[in-house]
Amino acid sequence: MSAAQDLGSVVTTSTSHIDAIINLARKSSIFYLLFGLACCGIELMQTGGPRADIDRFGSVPRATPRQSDLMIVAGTLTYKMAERCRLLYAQMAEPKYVISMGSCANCGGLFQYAYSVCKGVDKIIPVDIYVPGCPPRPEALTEGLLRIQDKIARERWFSGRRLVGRASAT
Amino acid sequence: MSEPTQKSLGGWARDVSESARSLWEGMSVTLSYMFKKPITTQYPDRMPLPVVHTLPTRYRGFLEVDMDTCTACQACERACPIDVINIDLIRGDGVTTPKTAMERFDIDIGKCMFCGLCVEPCPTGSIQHTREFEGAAMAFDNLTLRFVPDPAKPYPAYKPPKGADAYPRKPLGEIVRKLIREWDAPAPAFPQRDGQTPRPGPAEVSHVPR
Amino acid sequence: MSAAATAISLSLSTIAKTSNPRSPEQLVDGLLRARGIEASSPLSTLAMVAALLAIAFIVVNCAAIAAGIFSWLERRIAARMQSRVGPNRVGPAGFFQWIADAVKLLLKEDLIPEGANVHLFRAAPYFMMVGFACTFVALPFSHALIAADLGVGVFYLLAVTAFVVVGVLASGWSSNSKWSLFGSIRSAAQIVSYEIPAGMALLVPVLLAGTLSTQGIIRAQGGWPWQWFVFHDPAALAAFFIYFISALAEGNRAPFDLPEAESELVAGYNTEYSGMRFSYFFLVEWGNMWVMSALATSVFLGGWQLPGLDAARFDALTGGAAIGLEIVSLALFALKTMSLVFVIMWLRWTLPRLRVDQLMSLCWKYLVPVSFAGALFVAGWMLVVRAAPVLDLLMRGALTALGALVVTLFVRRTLSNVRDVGDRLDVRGNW
Amino acid sequence: MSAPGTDPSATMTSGKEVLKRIEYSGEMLVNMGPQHPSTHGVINFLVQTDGEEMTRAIPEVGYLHRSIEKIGERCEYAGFMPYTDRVDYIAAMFANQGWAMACERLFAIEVPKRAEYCRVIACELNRIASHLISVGTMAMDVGAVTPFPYALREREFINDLLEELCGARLTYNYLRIGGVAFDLPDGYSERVLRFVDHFEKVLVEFDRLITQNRIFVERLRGLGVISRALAIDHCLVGPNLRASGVDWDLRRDLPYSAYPDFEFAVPVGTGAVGKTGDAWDRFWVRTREMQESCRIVRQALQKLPEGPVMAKVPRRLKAPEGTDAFSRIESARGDMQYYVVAGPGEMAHRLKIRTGSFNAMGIIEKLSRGIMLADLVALIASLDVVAPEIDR
Repeated sequence: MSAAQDLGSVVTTSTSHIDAIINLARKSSIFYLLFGLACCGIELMQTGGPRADIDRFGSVPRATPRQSDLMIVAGTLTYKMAERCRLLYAQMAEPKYVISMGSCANCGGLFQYAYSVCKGVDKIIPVDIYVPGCPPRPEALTEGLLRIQDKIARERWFSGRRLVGRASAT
Repeated sequence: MSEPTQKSLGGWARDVSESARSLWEGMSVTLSYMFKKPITTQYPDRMPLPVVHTLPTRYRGFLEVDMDTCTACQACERACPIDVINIDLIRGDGVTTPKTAMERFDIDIGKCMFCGLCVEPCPTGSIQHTREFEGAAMAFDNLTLRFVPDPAKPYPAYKPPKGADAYPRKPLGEIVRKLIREWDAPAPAFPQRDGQTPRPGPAEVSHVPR
Repeated sequence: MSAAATAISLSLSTIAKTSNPRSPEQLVDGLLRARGIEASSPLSTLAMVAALLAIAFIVVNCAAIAAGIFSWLERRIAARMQSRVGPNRVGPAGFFQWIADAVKLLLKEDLIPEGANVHLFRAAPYFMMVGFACTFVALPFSHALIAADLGVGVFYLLAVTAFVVVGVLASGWSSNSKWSLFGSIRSAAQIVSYEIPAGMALLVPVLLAGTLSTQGIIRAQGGWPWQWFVFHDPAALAAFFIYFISALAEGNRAPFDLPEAESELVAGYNTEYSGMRFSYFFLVEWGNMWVMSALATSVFLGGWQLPGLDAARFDALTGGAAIGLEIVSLALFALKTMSLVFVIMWLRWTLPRLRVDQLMSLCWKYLVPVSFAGALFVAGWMLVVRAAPVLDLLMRGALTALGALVVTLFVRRTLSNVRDVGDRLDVRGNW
Repeated sequence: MSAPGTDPSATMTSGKEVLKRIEYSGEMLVNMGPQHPSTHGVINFLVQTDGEEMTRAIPEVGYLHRSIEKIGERCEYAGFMPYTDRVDYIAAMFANQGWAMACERLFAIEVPKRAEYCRVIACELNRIASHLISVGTMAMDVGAVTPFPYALREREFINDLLEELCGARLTYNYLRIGGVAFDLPDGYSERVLRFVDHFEKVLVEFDRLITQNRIFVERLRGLGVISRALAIDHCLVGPNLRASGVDWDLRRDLPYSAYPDFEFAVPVGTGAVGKTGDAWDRFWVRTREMQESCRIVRQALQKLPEGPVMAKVPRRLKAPEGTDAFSRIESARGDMQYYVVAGPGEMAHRLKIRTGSFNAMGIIEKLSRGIMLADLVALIASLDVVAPEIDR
């Protein structure tokens, strides 16, 4: 074990400690964009409401995309809206995350045979977490947020190695 | 736009007193909530009972199929308005191989609308809504529940005994919980450089009691 | 507040040695003299500059930290009022939430929209920061703890508070967004209008004390409630409320939060800001609560005055007693200010927002006439009191009793509210 | 409306044309929505303003067009039931009921009495939930943040009750053609009664907090006054119509389901603080309707008859091609109508849903002239438009 390797491991450990602290801060303060499109938008409101209270995890709604870290696409995305959705995503500041909430956002859901509905948000913007449900309970959405937190907690700022994404189990 | 109105001194004073009264009333209401217990259920960890157990029995969560009692009648597949359920059948000769077997029984939970229409026509109660609802996944394909894990090993169809009105069934939610946990496998460690021993990743941060 | 504690410990050791430093200059001067350095030497100038820089550093950090803590406090209080829990995951009761927010905002991308006026866009948050931090210079914290006891303290405070509007206007105009423009123009109209009633309301304590210095005004009051200026006479009571309302409007707090009305203008003048620059705006908003409450406390609520201890006797104290009472006076001042801050938050989560024209009519039709009449009344009342001092005592006593009565009735009303919806009092559950 | 030609601005409707004219007028065009905190879903408003004062706001709809009616023509009658949930997601039970009643008329199915009572209980609970969202968001748009969480809190209790009844919180799919899917669970009526008792107290508190608040009243009185004639001209329905002083409620005037059995008042706007038909009246009518719903729920639980909850319904629903049926119900947003023409096989040939929000949307342009920007959000909220009901 050479001295250089020792030094390297010390640097790695200390940077990973810094990473851990930074990630703790980042994951505890996820502001989400108010982006209720349809039915899921009501459950999104309920999630911010008194019963589920997503504010416990430091997540507050912001109305402007510039100040939000997380876009919760809640509801059916029509082709007319898809354009705006992409614009809003582009307006968000890095680092940004996307939760696709509910069946309609996941893949078109029950409106997948409709001529006017976009078949999934992931056709438009990259999605980090898919939450199943139609609409998902507030608790299910909270779980989605916790998954985003997990994802943030694994990211690297200093070590130079970034999480590429969870490999598909299939 | 309200046009400017000439107010008498009495009206002016009434305005002030009305404002004071509404302040009095409104602020006492909000202050009273300061000293009441919030109704929040602190979802994942700080609650006496997991949410799943507090849900009513009729709750329509993820669909679950008990393959041991599935007759492969495909009634649920037909009932579904949006083709969430996919069943592939193979037909044997009935002598050396079972008459009908299923080599695929997929429920795309990411597409499902949880309406319960598939549950109603099921003759044996094999397909049921569970109370599970936590299934956030990072890949959309993971949201497909595969009740026949290996297409090479098809599941034979269940033959209900004559005149039976009750059928054995595994405890509700058990199968689906196992399947969800499978897709929820821990993330792979960070990409390693060549020649290094894999270092264990950071401790799994999971608030969700399963 | 922790920075304030640092500041105390810094000065405590010297306070014990030197007698009654009234300002940092005197403090540094005394220290240098004790070491035998003449005031005219270049070393002395250098030391003075260094001391001022250190004080500026402490003041800015104190302001920022206070604002950060208020952001946490506001979220917790708002949550409780809405029958929620609020942030409770980072640290005990979520106390470190504001640090998490700050770190995250620092790490966010700093976006500048296309078509924005880049230089103005970048500078606007600093304008606001400057206007906000400058107010801390003349704000008293305790008997001795004040960065600079200016002879024109109140006037200075009014002047630099209005500096914030430059930042708001610059941010709104440079963003190249119509929502931002709406917000900034609203803010400009609002702040400029409400300067008048605020100034006239502050004239009342200035008249009563005969000085513009904040410490001087506090010294003219006493420790007991009936010695405060707020209960001096009806006009002073009205002036207190007028100042409070005007301060809310100047600080863009609800029900006057039109510049950033979330349901109308997406986020008002800061719509296009992200990351660190956005955090400055919020720092200023929350920090301003301290500023306006501290000013109201100083000029109307007796500031740091300890009940039963005359200011002159306080000056004469030395040694351990001086340090101990200094801390007590600081705590008392903080307590009074925090209760006003709580009221500001409480108002925000109770009241709907006014419309622009109503905002203006409230200012010009209600607050301005009353504040002018109040100033005149006080001038007359002072003459009356000079002729018959017993009237002064009676008036103060009656107003204090009235205040106590109102508070008691309000508490009873609130308690009956708790009972009305079939709930019980429970402050400990579900944190 | 003035005749075309007299007022050039009266004839323009398309956004493009507005843009063209604004270029020369020096006015400002603001795009409000589709992602805006107070547009209640995805609706776009082209707001033509002169500073704070607006010249007009032109609604642009279609951001949530999900072609539900077309799907209804490609779907079996029973299979369409979950889609109706999404027609009006805040008051899904009513949309269910409209479809169920249309189909029952098409196939001439008699619904059992107990099922009708179950429907009434579920619908009235849902009406409370829907109005809570409406009044809560309205308070929030005017700037009072706290009433909205209170409304959401009460909604959670209703959601719990409905979840227990039918298994879902928002998209109930509770009604079936010929009855309801489930009977009331054990001990349900006690729980509902306990909620109703609690809720009536909360309503009083809500009134004290916001309805009678001076600032709130000042913001809303005289805003967006819809006169009786204007309301009828624009085919407004439901609370919006009643706030204008028109005493018309389908539950009482064209009784359906089990409503003739109950006694309830129909609150009508009186202009208590301003003019009849202003935004405050619309708010007030909704809060009173919640009270009346509580009364109906109480009576329904008291008179609940015994019996089955599902009629005998043929396994394959089929009607002669070309026969049609029509149903009208009083939804939370007013008169909701279903018109269905039977097609060959087990599907409808044509399906039309008439909803209240679409007409309410149409009146916004007229009311928005000359009001202030801050009033526009209050106006939209007071009309209680829901995006999928407009676009379907």
